Amino acid sequence: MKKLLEISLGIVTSVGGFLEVGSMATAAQAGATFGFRLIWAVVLGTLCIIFLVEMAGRFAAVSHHTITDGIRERFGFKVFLWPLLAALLVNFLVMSAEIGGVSISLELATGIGFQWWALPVALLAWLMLWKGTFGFIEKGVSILGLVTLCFVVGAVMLKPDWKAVAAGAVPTLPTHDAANYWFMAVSILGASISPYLFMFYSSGAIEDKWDKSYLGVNRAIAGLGMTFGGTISVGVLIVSALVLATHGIVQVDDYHQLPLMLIPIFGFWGFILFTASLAIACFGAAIEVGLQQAYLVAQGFGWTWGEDLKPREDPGFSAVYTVSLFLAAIPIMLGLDPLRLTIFSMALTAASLPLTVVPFLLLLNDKRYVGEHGNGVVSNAAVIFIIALGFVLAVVTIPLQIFGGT
Amino acid sequence: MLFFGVGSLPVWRIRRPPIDVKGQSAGLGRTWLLLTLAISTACSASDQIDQQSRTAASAAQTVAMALDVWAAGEAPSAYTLRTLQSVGKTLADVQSQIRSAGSAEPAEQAALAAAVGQMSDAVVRAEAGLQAGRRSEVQGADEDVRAAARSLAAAYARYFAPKS
Amino acid sequence: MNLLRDILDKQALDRKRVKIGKVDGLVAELRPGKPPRIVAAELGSITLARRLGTWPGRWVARLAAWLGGKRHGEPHRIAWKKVRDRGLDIEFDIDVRETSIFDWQDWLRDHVIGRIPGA
Amino acid sequence: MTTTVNLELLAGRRVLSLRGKSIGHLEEIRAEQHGGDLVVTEFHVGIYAAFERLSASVIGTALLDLFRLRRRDGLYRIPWDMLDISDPKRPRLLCPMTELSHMKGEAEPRPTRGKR
Repeated sequence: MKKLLEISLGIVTSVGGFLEVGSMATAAQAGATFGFRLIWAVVLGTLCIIFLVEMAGRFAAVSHHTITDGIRERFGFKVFLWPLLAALLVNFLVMSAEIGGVSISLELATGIGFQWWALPVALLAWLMLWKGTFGFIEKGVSILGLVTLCFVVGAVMLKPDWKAVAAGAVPTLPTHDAANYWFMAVSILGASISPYLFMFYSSGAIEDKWDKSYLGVNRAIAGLGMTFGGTISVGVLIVSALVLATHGIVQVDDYHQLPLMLIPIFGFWGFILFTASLAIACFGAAIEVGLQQAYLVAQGFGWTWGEDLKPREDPGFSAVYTVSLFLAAIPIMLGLDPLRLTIFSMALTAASLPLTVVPFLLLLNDKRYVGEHGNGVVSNAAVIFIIALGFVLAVVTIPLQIFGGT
Repeated sequence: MLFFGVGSLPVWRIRRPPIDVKGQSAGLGRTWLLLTLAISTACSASDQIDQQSRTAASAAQTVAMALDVWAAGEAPSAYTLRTLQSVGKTLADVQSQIRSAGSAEPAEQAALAAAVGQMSDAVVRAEAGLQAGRRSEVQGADEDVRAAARSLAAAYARYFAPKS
Repeated sequence: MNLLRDILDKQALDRKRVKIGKVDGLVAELRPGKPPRIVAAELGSITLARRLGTWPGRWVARLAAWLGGKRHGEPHRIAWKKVRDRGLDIEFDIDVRETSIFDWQDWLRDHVIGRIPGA
Repeated sequence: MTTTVNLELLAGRRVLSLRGKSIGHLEEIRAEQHGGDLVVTEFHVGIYAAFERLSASVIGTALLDLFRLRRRDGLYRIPWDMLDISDPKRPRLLCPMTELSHMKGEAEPRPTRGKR
């Protein structure tokens, strides 16, 4: 019974981690411009993240080490430096985008420009980390995050042609705007397969004191939770395709267009629901990425870490999230367009994937860490596939970034 | 999108798939090169005009939809005003991009720019009406935006019509 | 035992299982006619920087000495005979509070983190 | 007065022969307990040694097969007294290259021939 509660909480939690400004923005853009045709990218990204999250959780539950620990310990400092720097940079951009997402929602709600909200948002996020415990953050944010289900409800209420939705789950070549099509596919994949998500998940397993008895829980959470998150993303995409595109809005390059998605369905409540979804999803993600920055550094250098400790018990760890949160607020304060930043950082995330995924292949097959709970053929094949995908994404991101982005 | 060129650089897109699908088996490096080459050669003035026109059309629809939901009391005025301001900026940008593009059909190009200009003007009127709380003015501007969108569509069709 | 695989870069713990860093370096004593003997483990940024090259090592050592005084201009060494347990983590029979390893964290706590309300 | 060296600096270094020819990269250092001391017994050089360090022998050899790199020299186990590590940034072989053939080793978990 306790495990059942654990699983349902975990599923809700992973939604909090999965759905953030990146997946919302990329799904909305893709739906408006390409209808249902990019659903496959969400599906593919979700499948990949299910495997990675399951492995990250299993690694942590069995070895009591996080993925970051594993990379440093197994590959040595010199090799570790690359994923560390890449992850720090990507996380910084993603965190900035998330702070931007909350700031936009506050602008939508109040009419006061988003730049003015960046610092208060960072401050509030920092306060949560400073005073909160891991469980509080994990559960609080994720239960509030259930509001994002309004996209799924909205999608169902619009009565889409489900056959067309299913057809969209099969990859197809674009009929127009090829570069833009692929760029969006890359961004969606980047938004779904976020390194911060699986790295954070493995730290969370340690924070929640998982052991081998949690392997089943882990599998359930990874599978169901990520599917749940992916479903909401598909919901956003369907709503965008059926509302924005049918109103002639085939290009989403201004975040002011986003609330229009839900208004025809829910009226004024649609505006409120959108604003709340954006605020909560992004705020949760900002906190998690902030925490992940601290996990990365502390685990990479072997410091004492833990969100449940008081800041004075792990000063190095607390200093890292404090500094990173406020640094991440700067681009938004300077007025950098949060939507552009989001799309940019999602594409960069995709490009950085090989650095963080390649280690999975070795770590999850290392008996000293995972004992008899190592990867089977299917998991190893999945990792190899994701690595290959990651390399392709890394190679195509830059040209697409220049020519296909908005 | 170029990160540091936010808003200031022209955004180019191509209409036709630039990737030779068979080329993908030619090895990653070559595909990359092909992709880059194909994309960069596909950037022409008419592609730019095409892209800008579609941005303008989307922007006009955004304004129309935003004003509709505002009129129905389904969106707050502050949000609607911000949307108008932001779209207004986009339209001004689009207009100057279309004007500065070198094109083989100056008359059609001018017609496109003029349509976008009409849109901009209508958006400014809608802003003013919204700020003053004059519903009839907003409604009039809304109709003007729609009319401008129609003339943009017509100009677009003429620009890209097959020439004899 | 494989030193690079099983010892180097592993998590280091003190006797209370406090995480004190990773095993950033291993010091061996060269003896004429006898095999090299492991004498100490090294921890800290200076050792790490040296792994990146001579220049990074020199600069980090200088920086550390400038910030923390002369005794921080050298890497932290823990004598090899203090090793108590070698599993996935390396446990040393020391108390981190009696070493200078956490000096910078203590400074951070006393001068910055501890001064922010709620810490 | 004792001389000490930092062994971590040896990791990944190119090992040179007496004549200055590279024989591969140093990937692992073996040590054994002798009385109360932990002493270095041998150095592993070569591509299999890298897999051994990453404990990826199974995957590694499969990849090597895939790219047909198997025929390259896999692993040398060099006794401690045959390698000069007094400058850990420039480890040097102390015996002639011809003796290397006696030092060929096998990657740990699955026995595979280094050269055939």
